[in-house]
Amino acid sequence: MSAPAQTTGPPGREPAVTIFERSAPGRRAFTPPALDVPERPLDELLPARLRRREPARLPEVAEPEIVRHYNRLSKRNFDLDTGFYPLGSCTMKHNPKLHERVAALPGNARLHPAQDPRRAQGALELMWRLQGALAEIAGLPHVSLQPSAGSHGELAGVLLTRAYHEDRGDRRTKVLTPDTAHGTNPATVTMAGYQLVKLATAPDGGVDLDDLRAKVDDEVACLMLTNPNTLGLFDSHIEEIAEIVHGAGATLYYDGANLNAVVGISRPGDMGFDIVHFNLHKTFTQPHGGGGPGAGPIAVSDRIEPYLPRPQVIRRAADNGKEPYFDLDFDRPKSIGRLRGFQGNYGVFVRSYAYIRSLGAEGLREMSETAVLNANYLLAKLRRAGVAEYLPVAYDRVCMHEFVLSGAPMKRELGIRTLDLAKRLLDHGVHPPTVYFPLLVDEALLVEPTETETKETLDAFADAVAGILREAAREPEIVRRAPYTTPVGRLDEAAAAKRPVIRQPL
Amino acid sequence: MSAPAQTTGPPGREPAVTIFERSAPGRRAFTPPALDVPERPLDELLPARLRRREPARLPEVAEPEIVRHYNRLSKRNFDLDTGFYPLGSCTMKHNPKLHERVAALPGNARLHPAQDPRRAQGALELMWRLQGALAEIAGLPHVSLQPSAGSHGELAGVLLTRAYHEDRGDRRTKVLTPDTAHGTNPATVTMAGYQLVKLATAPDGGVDLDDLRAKVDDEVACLMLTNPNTLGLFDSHIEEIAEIVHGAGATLYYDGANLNAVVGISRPGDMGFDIVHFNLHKTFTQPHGGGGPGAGPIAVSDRIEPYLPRPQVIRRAADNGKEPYFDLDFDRPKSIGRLRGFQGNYGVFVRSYAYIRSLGAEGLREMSETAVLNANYLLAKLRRAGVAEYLPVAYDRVCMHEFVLSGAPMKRELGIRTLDLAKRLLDHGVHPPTVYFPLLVDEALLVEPTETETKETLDAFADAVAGILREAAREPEIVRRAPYTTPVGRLDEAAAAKRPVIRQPL
Amino acid sequence: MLAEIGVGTIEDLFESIPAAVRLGRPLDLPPGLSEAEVYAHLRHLAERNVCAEDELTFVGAGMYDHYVPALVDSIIERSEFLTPYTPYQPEVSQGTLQAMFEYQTAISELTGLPVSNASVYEGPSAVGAAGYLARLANRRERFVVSRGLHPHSRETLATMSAGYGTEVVEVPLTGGVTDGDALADAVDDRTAAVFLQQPNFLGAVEDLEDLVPRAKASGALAVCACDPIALGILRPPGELGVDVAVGEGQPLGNRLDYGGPSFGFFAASQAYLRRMPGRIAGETTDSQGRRGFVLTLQTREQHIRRERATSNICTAQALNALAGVVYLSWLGRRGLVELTELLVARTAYAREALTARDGVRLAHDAPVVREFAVSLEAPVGAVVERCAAAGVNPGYRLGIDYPELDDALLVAITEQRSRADIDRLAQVLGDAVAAERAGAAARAPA
Amino acid sequence: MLAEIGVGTIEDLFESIPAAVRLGRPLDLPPGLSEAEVYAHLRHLAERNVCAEDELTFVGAGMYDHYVPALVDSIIERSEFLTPYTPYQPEVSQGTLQAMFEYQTAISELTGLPVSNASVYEGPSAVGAAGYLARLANRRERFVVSRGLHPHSRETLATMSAGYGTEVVEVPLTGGVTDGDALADAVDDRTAAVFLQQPNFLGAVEDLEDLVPRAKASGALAVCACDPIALGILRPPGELGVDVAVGEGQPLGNRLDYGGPSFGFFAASQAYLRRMPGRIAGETTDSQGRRGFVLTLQTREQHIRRERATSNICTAQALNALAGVVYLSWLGRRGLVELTELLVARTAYAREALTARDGVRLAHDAPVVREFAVSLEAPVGAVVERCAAAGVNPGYRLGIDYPELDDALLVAITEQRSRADIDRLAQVLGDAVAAERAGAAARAPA
Ligand SMILES: Cc1ncc(COP(=O)(O)O)c(C=O)c1O
Ligand SMILES: Cc1ncc(COP(=O)(O)O)c(C=O)c1O
Repeated sequence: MSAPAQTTGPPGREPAVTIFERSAPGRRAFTPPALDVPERPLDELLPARLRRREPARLPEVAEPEIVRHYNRLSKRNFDLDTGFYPLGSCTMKHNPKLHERVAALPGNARLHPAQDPRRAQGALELMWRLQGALAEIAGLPHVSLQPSAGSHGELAGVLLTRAYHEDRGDRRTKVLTPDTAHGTNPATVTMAGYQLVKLATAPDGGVDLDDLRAKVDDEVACLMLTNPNTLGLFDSHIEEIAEIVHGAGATLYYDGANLNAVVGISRPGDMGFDIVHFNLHKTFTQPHGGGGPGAGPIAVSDRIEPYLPRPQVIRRAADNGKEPYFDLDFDRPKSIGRLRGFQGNYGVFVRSYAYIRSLGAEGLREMSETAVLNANYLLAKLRRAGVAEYLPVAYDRVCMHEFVLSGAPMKRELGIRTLDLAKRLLDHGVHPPTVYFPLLVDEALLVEPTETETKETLDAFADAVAGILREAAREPEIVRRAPYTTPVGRLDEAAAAKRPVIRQPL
Repeated sequence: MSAPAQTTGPPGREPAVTIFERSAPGRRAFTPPALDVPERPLDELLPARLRRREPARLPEVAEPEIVRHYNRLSKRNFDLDTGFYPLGSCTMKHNPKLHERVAALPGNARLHPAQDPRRAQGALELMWRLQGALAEIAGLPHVSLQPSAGSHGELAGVLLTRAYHEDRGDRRTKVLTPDTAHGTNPATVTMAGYQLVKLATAPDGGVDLDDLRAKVDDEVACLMLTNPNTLGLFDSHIEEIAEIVHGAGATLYYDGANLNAVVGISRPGDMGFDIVHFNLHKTFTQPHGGGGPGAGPIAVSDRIEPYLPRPQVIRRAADNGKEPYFDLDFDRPKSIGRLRGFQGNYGVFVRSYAYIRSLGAEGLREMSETAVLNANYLLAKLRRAGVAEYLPVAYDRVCMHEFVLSGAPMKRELGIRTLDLAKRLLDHGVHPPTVYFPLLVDEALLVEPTETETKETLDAFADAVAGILREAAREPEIVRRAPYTTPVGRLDEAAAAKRPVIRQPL
Repeated sequence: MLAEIGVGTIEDLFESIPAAVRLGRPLDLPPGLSEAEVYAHLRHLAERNVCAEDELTFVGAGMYDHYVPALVDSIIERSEFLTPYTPYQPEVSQGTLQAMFEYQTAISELTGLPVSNASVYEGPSAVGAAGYLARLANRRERFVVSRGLHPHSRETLATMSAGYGTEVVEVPLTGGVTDGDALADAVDDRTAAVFLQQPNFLGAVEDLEDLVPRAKASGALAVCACDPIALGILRPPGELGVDVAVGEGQPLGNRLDYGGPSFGFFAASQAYLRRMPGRIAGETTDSQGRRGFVLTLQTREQHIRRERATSNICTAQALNALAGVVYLSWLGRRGLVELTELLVARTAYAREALTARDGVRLAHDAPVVREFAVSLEAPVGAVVERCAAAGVNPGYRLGIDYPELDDALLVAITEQRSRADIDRLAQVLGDAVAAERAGAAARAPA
Repeated sequence: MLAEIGVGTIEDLFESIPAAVRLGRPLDLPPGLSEAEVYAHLRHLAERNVCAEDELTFVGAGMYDHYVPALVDSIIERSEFLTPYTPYQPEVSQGTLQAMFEYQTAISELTGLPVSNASVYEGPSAVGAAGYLARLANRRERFVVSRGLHPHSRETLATMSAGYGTEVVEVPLTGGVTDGDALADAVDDRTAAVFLQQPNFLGAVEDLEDLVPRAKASGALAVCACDPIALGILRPPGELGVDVAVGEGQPLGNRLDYGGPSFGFFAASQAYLRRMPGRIAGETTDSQGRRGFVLTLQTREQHIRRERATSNICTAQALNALAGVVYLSWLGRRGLVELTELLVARTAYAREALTARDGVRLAHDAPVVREFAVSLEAPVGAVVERCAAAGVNPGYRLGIDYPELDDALLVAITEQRSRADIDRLAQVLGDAVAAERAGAAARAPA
């Protein structure tokens, strides 16, 4: 017997109510400190014409209701600490709890960004050490921690390219990206004032070298690449690519979103890249927070260094033989300038630095080895589970940390789209892989297990996928109408976009 | 269409797996610091005959699995931050989040209990101030914070009574408790070496004065009372009771579990009680933690003071006109001695002290007023919702912070037991009230809403109860077989007790 | 596992990487440490910072030491909010999506503008993003910027302008506020947008009612960067014709964190709904008619529109924005008003207490909410050092960004700075100024 | 709401309280404060304590400064574990109940005894509870206690004995360990139980294999209080005939918290299953055959058995016990062994490093795991003060509880005390002793 309708059911399953709808006049959580200065008429201090007439209609709720409201909301989320989250290209690895503790130390959490550098030596030293570690990992000597996320790092990188060329009196107009590129790459190109030129992908999944040769010329400022690319494949022709690009006087940009595959094994700098961005919220465990925060530091070669954003964290030799000290260097005449306020997402730096110190040189290499091992194991396991017939791997090669399956046959034979499979996976208590990316692959399913998952978890995922395919063969309708066990079913996105309701009417 | 069977379903709904069952050889979360002292054969340091032959078979799991395991376990609990929890006699009020923050300050959390008092002045001052506040609230001058919970406070109280009498060469053998008393009262009486004598309850819900007069004699060491009692009723004859008890030379003990009704309104000391225990985890917001920690400080009158547990936190006037300072006083010749290690559950004291400072004198009184208001409102609301026919209030008087309903008519008329109602309430997303306590009331339902609940929450509860009664009238089987929406259904407690499996076989 | 894959060693899995680009040596990084050791190391680093718990600080300049309620931490630390990715699967992301919707509502209320996104990186880059919106909206190539705009915002706008191709001209301040006539002169029909800040960097409340119409006179967009706390008491920009209101969200329940992570808010009038950068949550229903929330209007975004996207932003600051809406719920409708009124009162008191000391004058007498500038008749750097030695951080040195204000200090007040704290500041600052002047007099030739 | 109730004022609801026992005035307590003010006040109090982050401490004496992994906090802070009551409704308490079951399993593994409850208050009261079990089990009236038992445990046992009526006699230590012959002499057929501690309060490992049979010779129960960390390397008491093993759980993932809350563990042989105090979780199945857990054997408990209950305990230390089992899972099977071996090695090193200094001798040379006693040829109090001035807390002054050891210091080592820390202790302690002796020599008459 299932629960009769009128019950609200378990927490997280009740109808959605917003915090504004929980508001009742006069309730409050906050009480201000008592007024301890002489009271004076507000009009004297702040003329009425400058003041609001109506208070902002914020909710009126007491602490217990706020706690329950967001607690219940939280139960409507699936999260990494609950189950498997093989979201390709996002590197959903475990976020060690230690990192939250160290980020919360008052010396970090309550340090004002405008504090005099002489009184922020611990923070500056941490940033300086992190810069050094990232430089070593990238194989490029200079690092700026300033960008706030990967896409912000991309913007920094392309602006650096522009500054580099223009400083040499070289006005270029185009930037190349492969058709497998992540959306932020082309969007960044436009934002940086360049024209986008797409490169085809070769049958082996790498850059089509002929197409590259055809399109590269002295109008090309930069080629943006991901390696391993978004197909989870390492482009073996990377040296040749670098030669071609550099030959044309362009820069080579490394989108570091897939760095998790090669840390301590192969370095972008050694591959010939001039500029690299890191996604600290991917490779270096900053929790994703439902869409941020992150950080997108960049590492660059000597020729790009003069243009790095301002300020830079440096170590200065102290005169009179004292200890060297750490400082912010604003004196950078060729710098492209700031990309944001203050010094960057320091809280993210603390977590990533803690991670690098916890793993150490060996641990970091093992991290990548295990990430690649897990991906290849899961791929093999899926094959053995017999899913290849409906979900073949898009490029049949040894993959790196992730791989792409194509749902095209599944769609053809079973009438099940990749989206349906994804939704049905939700009923199995796992988060689906990335779907419909990269665009190149029809009905794409991009699977990235990460190194922090166990064999048991990978096996269970393979069984779930195989089970869904069997189920689809029997009764496709079940899959097409999934999910069933989630707080809500499939949502009408078309209606949401047609008549957007993007705030609560009050 | 409901989720086909083979899916694990939403988090918290999957079959139970223990952390031991998740163990796999070689996995680990902890890595020890490197050995930094000269390595020497273990046998030299610790003879083999003293050492374990086999390591304890603890689980072998890495951090991500531990996190997921306990995260998923947590989703199998209902908690106060999720919904209404009117568990009578337990005072399930909101636990302000500030309290966890201040308890975690390193100066509190990492302070060693054996630290020299001169280097623990902040902690001792906090304890001293808390003692003062509790003394003022109890209306009794002396406080010991040592007991770890209410029942521990009871034991302290009865041992104090024994010490008090014996010090006067007066050997008494009996302790009185009303038949409405909480189980810890009689259990404490036996543990303290006294013989229990039960008192009847009068029709008005208070102590039967005739029975008291009949049973009180010079063999009686103490009367243990709760006021308001476990029926949620204030015994108006308290002065008379105190007179009778004191007349016989016995002490009057106040079980403070129900103090939430009268803080700042009426004080046990003023009622004539000699000894009081507080449940800091009830009245003073220590979170219950699924069964502790708590703290059960006691307040006593002058004549009991000499026997208080050792050590006492005191403020000493410093010689040479310096600031007075705080200290631990061990020099208490008549003390009953220690009841536990070190100075008590200090972390609980921090939370309760923060609470008292947040509310202040007025806030504390409002707390009790609102607790009583909410209880009477809910009682009235339930009546209006028409539940009285099946769930009459046991004693039809204005209640204090809680009230008792009897499910006897419901059982008679509808064949629904109080237990069934409780289980069905789970499907409505609320925690049921206390059931089958006090024993005096047939099919008892003890409801304590607390002051931190909103009118909306109380209304919803009344509607849920009324709805269940309607449902029961229609289709009793639905209620009898509830719950349906919980991680598991009704559990076989008989089997568990018959063939106890109380540890994992490994 | 290798057997299942059908390879002999892990090495085999990396065959696609040419030998020439293999590292072939261990990374030159220290070996791994146990958790206790990493904690100890980071604690020691953190102790070498002088944070707001170690000194009495009056530094603001865009980020403020407000009290962050414990309830905010307890919510954003829940793994269900902390660890998921951007909500690509709405059926299992209703928590995050509804919180975004609530956040958008709160920002819309504060700014008086109907459209808010779910967050951008932080304040200054939000200004740059507003510039890009204007650039695409009217294709003009010129930005007019008030010198009262945060120096970091002005610099970030310039950096990004070098990319999307706009020139930036600055309008001076007079009497602490933007010079309206100079603004009117600077704006022309090539002007894409005009950038103001409320209150401006010197703490002065701008007369938007006067400035905004002049800014928009020839079709430029009016962009205003706002202090979200000050919006609790000031006229909402939307009411005054501002097209795009942005700002630094840190004051809303986010810790200082040495500058980040925090969040930037971004709100606009209906006209720019489909030109917004970043994520936007919208309300809809599911297959069974149940209310739910999704990421909407995604055709604006990079993952769909790619090179024609309204922005390249992907990962933003969702968790920080969640802290923001939880904080605003904690303050509540009346609480925000009471908080801002307390700030106004204490700031007025501080302004008088400081200027009552010799050698301390107002740098401007424009109305302020929670921050103000004073000029010192002594070298500011030396005065700040004397204060620091006394455990007081008296404010932000305006000379860092404004050569013309090299003698000035920007002083911020929060609810955590009591009257007693302000009196202490006045004492310490006054004494420091006096000491410096005495020293100077002594050094002066007779 | 008053209308719904049918009264005019809140006052009316309190009519049942006689005027004579009404307070009739406001409580004499300070007015309420805002959250920020309370936080500031408590932070200032906390800063007046010298905690383990402020000094290099070697104090143990029953509670140890082990590193508490962040993962433990993150789990016990989840409101689903933090805020519920004792699991009276198993259908919505499976998280707590299963955690209790896992905890019981871990304690059973550590102690080598089949039966564990779900926790009692803390170590010393667990000893008192064991006494009550023995008292009820064999109705005898005499306890024999090793002087190596923690002084707090001995005192607590005495306090409770005054209630349930038992006399307590003590057996001395020789060479740092319990005198076996004295023990044998003390035990008679009136002896209800014999109490030992492993390692004992001086850090010495007792030879339980020899002592336990003598303790049980005439039918008494053998009770042993144990350091749960030391049980990672020592013979489990259950293997050696101990009937009841108890102990202080703080070292297992619980903070110091100035002494509490922590938890006490309580394990026994099968014979005493139905005499156990406190909650016990048991495995069972639900109506649909699904595995689940419940509180079991409740007929032992006060709420059922009342005056005939095996104990009066109700609220115990569930959350602290949860921290314990999470910590043990974090250590893991091999980790606990590696941790204890590290402690043994460092402790041996510390013993040598300290006694290498003049005026510092071993107080006993019995084998130890993680704590040891040294005798100083200088007044201990003065030496401790000198060390404190140098930022080192050298250990616990044994003279507080053992007049015969007035010259002795009890030194504890944890994984947070590195070799460098130990060397520093040796330096500072050695210097302090030297300085005191020099002073004494100077003061001494020529
Ligand atoms: C391949 C690739 N490049 C760039 C990005 C953008 O990174 P961010 O979200 O940090 O801006 C992503 C993020 O998903 C990505 O997967
Ligand atoms: C009336 C009453 N007395 C005593 C107690 C025992 O308190 P504790 O659980 O803190 O030992 C309780 C707890 O439920 C109670 O309700």
